Amino acid sequence: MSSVLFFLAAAGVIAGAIGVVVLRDPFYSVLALVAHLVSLAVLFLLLRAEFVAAAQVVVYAGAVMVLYVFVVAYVGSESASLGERLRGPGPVGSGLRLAGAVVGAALLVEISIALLGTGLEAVEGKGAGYSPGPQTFGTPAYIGKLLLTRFLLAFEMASFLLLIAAVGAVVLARRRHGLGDDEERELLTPLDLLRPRETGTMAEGVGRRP
Amino acid sequence: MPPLSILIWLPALCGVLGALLAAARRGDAGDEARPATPSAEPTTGRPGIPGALALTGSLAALALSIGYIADYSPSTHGLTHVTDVVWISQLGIHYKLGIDGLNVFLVGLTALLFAAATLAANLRDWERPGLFYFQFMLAESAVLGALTAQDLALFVAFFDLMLIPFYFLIGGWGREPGRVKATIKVVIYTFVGSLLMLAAAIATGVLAAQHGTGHITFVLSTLQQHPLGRGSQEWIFLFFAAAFLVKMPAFPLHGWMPDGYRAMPIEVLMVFSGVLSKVGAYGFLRIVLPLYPQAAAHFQTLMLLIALASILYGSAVAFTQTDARLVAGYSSVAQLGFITLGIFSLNAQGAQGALLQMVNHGLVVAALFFIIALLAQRAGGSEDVARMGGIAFRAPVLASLFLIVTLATLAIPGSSNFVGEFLILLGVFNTKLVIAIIAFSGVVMASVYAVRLFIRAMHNRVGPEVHSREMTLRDATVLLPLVAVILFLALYPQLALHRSEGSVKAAVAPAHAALSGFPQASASTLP
Amino acid sequence: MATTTYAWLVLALPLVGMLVVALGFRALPGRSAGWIATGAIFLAFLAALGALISLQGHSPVHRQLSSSLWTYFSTAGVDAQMSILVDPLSVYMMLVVTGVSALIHLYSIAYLDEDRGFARFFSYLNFFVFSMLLLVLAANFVLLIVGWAFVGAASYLLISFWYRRTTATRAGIKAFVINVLGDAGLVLGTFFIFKHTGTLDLLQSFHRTTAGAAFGTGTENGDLVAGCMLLLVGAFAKSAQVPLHTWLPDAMEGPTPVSALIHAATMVTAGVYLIARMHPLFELAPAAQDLGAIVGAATLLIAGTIGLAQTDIKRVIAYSTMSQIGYMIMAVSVGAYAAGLFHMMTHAFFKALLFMAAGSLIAAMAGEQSLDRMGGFRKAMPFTYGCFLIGGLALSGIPPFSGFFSKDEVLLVTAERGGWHWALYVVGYIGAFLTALYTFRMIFRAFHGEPVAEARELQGGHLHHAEVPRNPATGEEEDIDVGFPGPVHAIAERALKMRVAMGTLAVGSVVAGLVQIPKVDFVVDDFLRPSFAESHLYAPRERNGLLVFGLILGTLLGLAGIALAHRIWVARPGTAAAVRARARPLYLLFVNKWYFDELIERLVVRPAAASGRFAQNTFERVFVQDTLIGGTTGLVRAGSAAVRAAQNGFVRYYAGLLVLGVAGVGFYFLLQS
Amino acid sequence: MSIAWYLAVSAIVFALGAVGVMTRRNPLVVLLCLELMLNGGNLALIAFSRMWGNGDGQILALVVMTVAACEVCIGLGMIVALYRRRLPIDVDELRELQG
Amino acid sequence: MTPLAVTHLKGPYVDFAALSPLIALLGGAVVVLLAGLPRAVWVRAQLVPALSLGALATALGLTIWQWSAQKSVVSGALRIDDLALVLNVILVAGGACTVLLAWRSLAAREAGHGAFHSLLLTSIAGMSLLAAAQNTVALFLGLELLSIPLYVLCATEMRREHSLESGLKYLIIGSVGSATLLYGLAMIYGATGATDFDAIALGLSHNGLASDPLTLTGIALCMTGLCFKASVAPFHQWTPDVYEGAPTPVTAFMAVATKVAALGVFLRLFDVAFISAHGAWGPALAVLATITIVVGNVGALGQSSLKRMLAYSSVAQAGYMLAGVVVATRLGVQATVFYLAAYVLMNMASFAVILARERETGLGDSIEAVTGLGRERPLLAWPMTLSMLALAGVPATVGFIGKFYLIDAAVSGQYTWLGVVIVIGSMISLGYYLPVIAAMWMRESPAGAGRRGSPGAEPPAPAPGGLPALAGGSPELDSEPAPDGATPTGSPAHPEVVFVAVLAGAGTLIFGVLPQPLFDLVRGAGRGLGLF
Repeated sequence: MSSVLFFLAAAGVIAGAIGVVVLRDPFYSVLALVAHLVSLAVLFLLLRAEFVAAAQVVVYAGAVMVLYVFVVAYVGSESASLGERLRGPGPVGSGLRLAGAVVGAALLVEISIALLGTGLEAVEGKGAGYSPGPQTFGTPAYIGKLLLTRFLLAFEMASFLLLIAAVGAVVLARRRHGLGDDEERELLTPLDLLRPRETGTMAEGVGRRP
Repeated sequence: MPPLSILIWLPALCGVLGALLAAARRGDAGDEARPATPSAEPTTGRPGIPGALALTGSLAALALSIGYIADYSPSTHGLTHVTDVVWISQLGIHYKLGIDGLNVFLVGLTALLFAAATLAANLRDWERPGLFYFQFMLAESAVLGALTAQDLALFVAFFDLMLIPFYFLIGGWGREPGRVKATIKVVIYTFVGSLLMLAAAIATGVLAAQHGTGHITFVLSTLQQHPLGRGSQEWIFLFFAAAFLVKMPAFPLHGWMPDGYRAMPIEVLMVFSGVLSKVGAYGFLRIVLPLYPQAAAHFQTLMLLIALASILYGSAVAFTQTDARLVAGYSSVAQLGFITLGIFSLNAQGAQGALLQMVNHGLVVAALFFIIALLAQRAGGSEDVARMGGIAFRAPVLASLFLIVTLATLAIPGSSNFVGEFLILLGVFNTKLVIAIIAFSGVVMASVYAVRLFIRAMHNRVGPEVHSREMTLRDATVLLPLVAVILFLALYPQLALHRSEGSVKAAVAPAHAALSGFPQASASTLP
Repeated sequence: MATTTYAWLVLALPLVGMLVVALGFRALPGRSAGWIATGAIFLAFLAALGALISLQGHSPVHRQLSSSLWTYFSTAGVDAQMSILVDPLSVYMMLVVTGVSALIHLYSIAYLDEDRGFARFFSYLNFFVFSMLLLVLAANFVLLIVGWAFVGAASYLLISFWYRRTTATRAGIKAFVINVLGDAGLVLGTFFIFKHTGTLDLLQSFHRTTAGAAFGTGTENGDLVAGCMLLLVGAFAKSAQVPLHTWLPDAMEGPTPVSALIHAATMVTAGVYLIARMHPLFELAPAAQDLGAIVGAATLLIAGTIGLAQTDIKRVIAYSTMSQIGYMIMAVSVGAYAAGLFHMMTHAFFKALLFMAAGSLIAAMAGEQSLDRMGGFRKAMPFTYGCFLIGGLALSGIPPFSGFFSKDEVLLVTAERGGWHWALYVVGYIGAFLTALYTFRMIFRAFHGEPVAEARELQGGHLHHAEVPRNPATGEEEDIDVGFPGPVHAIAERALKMRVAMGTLAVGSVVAGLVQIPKVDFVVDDFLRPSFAESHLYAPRERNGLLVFGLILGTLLGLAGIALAHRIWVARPGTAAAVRARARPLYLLFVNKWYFDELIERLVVRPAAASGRFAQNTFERVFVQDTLIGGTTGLVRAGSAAVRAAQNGFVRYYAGLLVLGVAGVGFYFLLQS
Repeated sequence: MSIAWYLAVSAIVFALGAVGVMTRRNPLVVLLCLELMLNGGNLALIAFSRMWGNGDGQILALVVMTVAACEVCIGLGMIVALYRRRLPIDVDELRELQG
Repeated sequence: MTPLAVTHLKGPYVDFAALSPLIALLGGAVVVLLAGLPRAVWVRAQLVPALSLGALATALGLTIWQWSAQKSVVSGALRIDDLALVLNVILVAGGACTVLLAWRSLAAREAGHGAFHSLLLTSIAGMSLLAAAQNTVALFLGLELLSIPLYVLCATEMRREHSLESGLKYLIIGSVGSATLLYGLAMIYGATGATDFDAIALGLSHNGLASDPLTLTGIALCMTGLCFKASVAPFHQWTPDVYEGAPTPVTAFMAVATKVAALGVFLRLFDVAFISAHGAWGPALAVLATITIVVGNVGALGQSSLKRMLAYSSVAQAGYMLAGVVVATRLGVQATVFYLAAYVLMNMASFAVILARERETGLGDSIEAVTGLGRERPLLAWPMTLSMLALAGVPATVGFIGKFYLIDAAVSGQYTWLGVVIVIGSMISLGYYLPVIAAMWMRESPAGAGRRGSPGAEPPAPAPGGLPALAGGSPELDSEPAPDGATPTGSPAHPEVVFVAVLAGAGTLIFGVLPQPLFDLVRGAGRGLGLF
């Protein structure tokens, strides 16, 4: 039973990953990633990581992917392959296609040797002993306990990390005047030299505008 | 006598003061844009504050060094006037200075040449004089430091530091074209050696600490008591040799010399060629022979051959050169070859001669370069002997001084240089007969290029743009003291030899022993 | 005063004179410089006499006195004192040097009267004499070498005294370099000897050598022979022996008094003095002795033949000097010390005389030196002619002139050595014949025959002036400013000083031979004996029958030479051309000085210059700059270019390299497991 | 199923992500591929954590998810900024800086 | 287990004293962020930087308060020992300099002062977290906490597309690096089942795990990940592009701080956790160091952009410092830390000068900007000269002592050849440091440099992109009535920048002559590390 499930999920994981890499349209890539994540969550479940699996589905497949979709929609998916369409695979593109594949394969081989060639017998085993229960290995309570005791610091720092990431995102994506987010940007360009002082700067943003 | 630190740092102090005063006077504007290189003609600008300060500083240093020479009694062998404080305890570096027979006269030479050069520099006015004299005095301090340092790391530090002011001096006030390229070439080329030496020095300290002295230290006297194994001695020796040979310069590592010499202002060239090259040779005596005797004995033949090649090559090029500077430059390659020859004869006679020859050559070459500058002034600014000729015509005094310097350069018997060469060749003669005999051809060639330089400058038909005129009194104030010292040493070289004998013998002894006892030494180390 | 004090005075006076003249050249009024210099040398001569007298005061065994002023240098087992050695030999040399030099100084005052650089000339002259005296007085090898080199330097200065003449400077540097070569040989020889004797002091090293302490008792010690041969190199260079003689004829570029000084009294005789001084060493190294003798003989022969063909009057005299020095070298090399030194003295007189007369003649020719343009000056310049004649007769060894006795003495002792030395004996007499021949060729061509224009002008009472002064060697124009010959040089007939000097020498040339007449008196022998006390070759008193034969043979050969000369150049003019035509190859050989200059040019000068040019133009650029420096920098630059090329700005490319690096490092680690 | 299988899958995912980063030119997709790489790491962590039966691995995995989210935020922000500047959404076009 | 257990959940003991520097930094970040909100200009432009300076000062004070502490905090997540504290001091110093440099920078205005400074502070916090990390979780978090703000900071000067480009490049490559590191950590975890360094070290020392392929590959991946952060060749390629593209203050910060953190964690992870595998990674790291030294020095030759040149030089310097890690001795640790301190001084001086010239002349960071500086602005020329000489390792500068110390460590750690490589590297480095000095002192300043009349009058020479006035090398000129650049002689604009330059320059000189204080600072470092 579990093995069947594993193979299905694993197939889903790998298929999703391949989809992400090969699909032309970023929109489809996003969807492929969603599929990948979901089936990954299944693998997590098989590994008795319930909480992680749940977080995976909720946070990733939910929140983050939505963000992705929004951005793809905003930026416009067709602009993605613009480069390819206009200039073919690009200056180093064609070369890198092959080289990338080769290097990736080498990496894969290497890591597999490391992971499977290890002297640890446990790798061949099904994992440590496990008895189902409300607070046993992998359950939210178990994780929560760890997070509040041994990994308290990690917990706090992760939260701060999220905060600062948000700040960063705001800094990057905030609308700015004079940064060409309005459509007649192209017309504006030549006029920039004549532009009055301070327009389009933070000085303007904070109201020192003449 | 006051402690050595005063002697060392006094010039730098004067330089700093001068620079600060100049800056204060000029404000930080510095807008007056005069040509970067000073005019060849001596302008009648009275010396500014920095120049005067620098002069006083160098003269004070000269007085001090004379005091040290007078104070140094020939009977004492060990160090005198030792200053020894821990500089960096973690690295075991001491700020240890000392005077002994090896360096007392080189210190005197340095002080003298810098005084003369500063005087000469005061005869022209420089752009940004504050900076110029600051760098100049810093150079003097660094050289004096390198000469008196009794700690390996300290020596290395000073040795590298010496170059920096010269980098500025050449690049900032050198002769176009190509002064910047030249200065970068010079500094990089010579730094290559110095940095190798840095690694070797550190290795010496560490290995000594691991084998002999439990704690790491770089004090020479301590290191000398714990010689390294032969293997490490040998590569370390090679690194040091590279540094010193480049500095001298010796064939075939003299590639920086032509460009550098062409670019240097004559005052800088006087001290650069007169003093810095000696520091390299001095390093062999002070550091290499005592610390790595077995390696020195092992590589004796190699070094002798390099020296021989320098002699022959330098002389050969010198007597086809027409640029007066380069004639002098290549002649110093040959002369330094003689000095190396003497040092690596690995016996007291050769080393004594080498030491004496360092002093002599310093004096002679400085005077020579100054004279070349005077000649260029009379030959329409050209330093090409082909464009000179007949300058003696209206300048008998200059001619006779030049004659004396020339004869000293070719080490005519009766000059102190001859005594030096005599001892050097005698030393080599006692170890490697054939090399000595070949080296004699260098003596003959020296007479050719030196006299040729003199004749083509002073004699023969008057050159195209030559306006012969007698040297001025101000020039004489620079030149006469040098010539006077040359003559005095010619009459009484014993002054130097007597005082240095003990130290030189001590410096050479281990290498000499290693040379004589070499076979069984190697046999003992083989298994 | 002590003997050594006199000697120090002898040494000091010329030095003082030089310094005074040199430093005060601006202050000294008129021609006083010349008088000061001359006075200095004359006083030195008096002091030498004083030394002589006080030396004779000592008993013969204590006639080797040395005195030291201060330690010149003494370190690491090498000890050289500032010391002089006074013994009969050095006193003898002092007397000759100072005496003749004083006269030459006197002559020069008048001769160079109108020359610019008058003071410079006399300071040089004094320096020259000082150097020579230092050479003969030196008590150790170092000072000997110093004096030796100073002589060379002084000769350089004097030869290129007219320093704006390119010919003069070239001659000067030639002389200097060859002399330095000699110095080098001397120093190296000293090393060989020092290596064994362990001392630089002459007397000590002699003692140790003769005592067998240094080189063992047997002869032919390798190092000793090598040392002596190297000393010989020095001697040859100074004394212009084959093949190091080429500088001597060129030295004629100097003012004529200089030629007199160099040839007569001082420089060239140094080699003779050296061998005589080093006789304890040489006598233990017969090979070196033989070499010296052979070279001396060869030189006297070669020089004689060349002298036959030269036309420049001064050069003819110069070659005669060479051949005479050849006699002396041969003499001292075979052990005829007294004879050689005796010949040196007589030669000093008549050779100085000849040069002075020649100088006067050249002055009359307004600088022209070629015999071809001379002739018939007998009437115009009777005094000069007389002097020249006396000198010539003395040179040719006609009794009772001085040369007669000394030369035959030399050959006599040579013959006494027996064995192959007979060959030298024969050569010596051939040389004598040649000497007479070329000497009188010169005399006849210059003074007999049809008077040339200048001679007639002079008879008319007017000294000839060249309208445009020219360099007799190259013919290029000269002015008469500093560094060039003055407008006029005086002639003996018009300058008392010159006549005094020449007259004195003439008397000397006549009577000097009488101090040592065979079987009559042995002044020189006896005087010098203490210096050669331990020599086993020193001439014994009693002579065999060869003496008379030799004297007669010498006289006959001399006369024959004169007769032949008269026949060729006076009685039957034109014979010369016929001879020249018949023996053309021989003539070419002689007139080209046996091609020695060309030989040295080919073998030494050109290769050296070529190697220098190669080093500078090719090696320096290709190897030192391009290969060593350029190679390194090129390597670094190439690396820089590679790194920049890798930095192509493509993110994906960077990522690729990153992953590649990961893979690489990973594989390395996998290999570790 | 033995842990090894999971590990194999994780390796494949990681490698695929790497290949994607190297081959794709659209920054959006590059970000996705980075996610893939991180996920590969996550899977390995979870698998090992199961193997050892201690929770450290899962905690690290959670942290990684957070980090991934943050990187996505920043990355998307930059892409938006690029778009605002009318710059091409193509990493190969961004090569003003080189040499 | 019973639900009671949950209620009786007992949190770990948190030693707030030991954590205080970290807390001060993070708290400062929040405060600054809030302070950036009000509209008043002086609040944003002046108060915010002042506040962040205050936060840094507080952190410094607290660090000194905790001096020579030896505790592991929050159930072994962190270890506050001399190493951590020393690195804290260095980091805070670097951060303070950065704040000063960024005071009036365009980047801060673009990002909004509050956001900018809070990002900066957070990054510093991440670094000090990294420096103290004791388990892989904290390590990874610290790494991201330092990187993510940097990604943003690089991109803040959005008027220049270079800034954005560098940000994106940094993000992508950085994430790849993080992912690699993560996978390595995962493997280590898989091999040992532990995340704490001590436990990992213990596990590796047992039953031949140290030579297990899993472990070794894990170490390899970790190494590459960290090498990337420390910009060690061949993982350095982001460095030049990002350094050149980023706003100069940020570049300065990255140059010094990132190195400090990365080297610090190198010491922690390799010299503690992986020590028993030293035989395996030592040589590898040594080889990497060699490659780095060569590539960095060679790449820096002939660069016309000073920032780019310094980027390459920083690559080379990282190679030098790795030598201290490779030998894995106490001496090595001390040498590395010493050099880090020296490195901060040297680079801060030069970057400050570059920034000042950027603002004064229209020439950006190209070498023309400093040409003739010696005549024009000695006060700026001297620090630059000193820092160049120090970076080249000339005596009487702190760089010399640092190199000396490193070579000393290398030789005594049986890595003599590495010492020689360092020496050779500094030989090559002269080839690009000296020309800068030559440009400053030996060449006439180009006409118009530092003498530009009305701002934006002519397009600056190396105007990147097509938008001169927007993307010009001297953005200040069109946004501020700056006294600098306008006045012909370029009167000292931005005294705080000059102050930083002079301070750092003086530091390089003073500590070069009297290095004792620095030695006392680093002496303790490494005591805490378990391997000795």
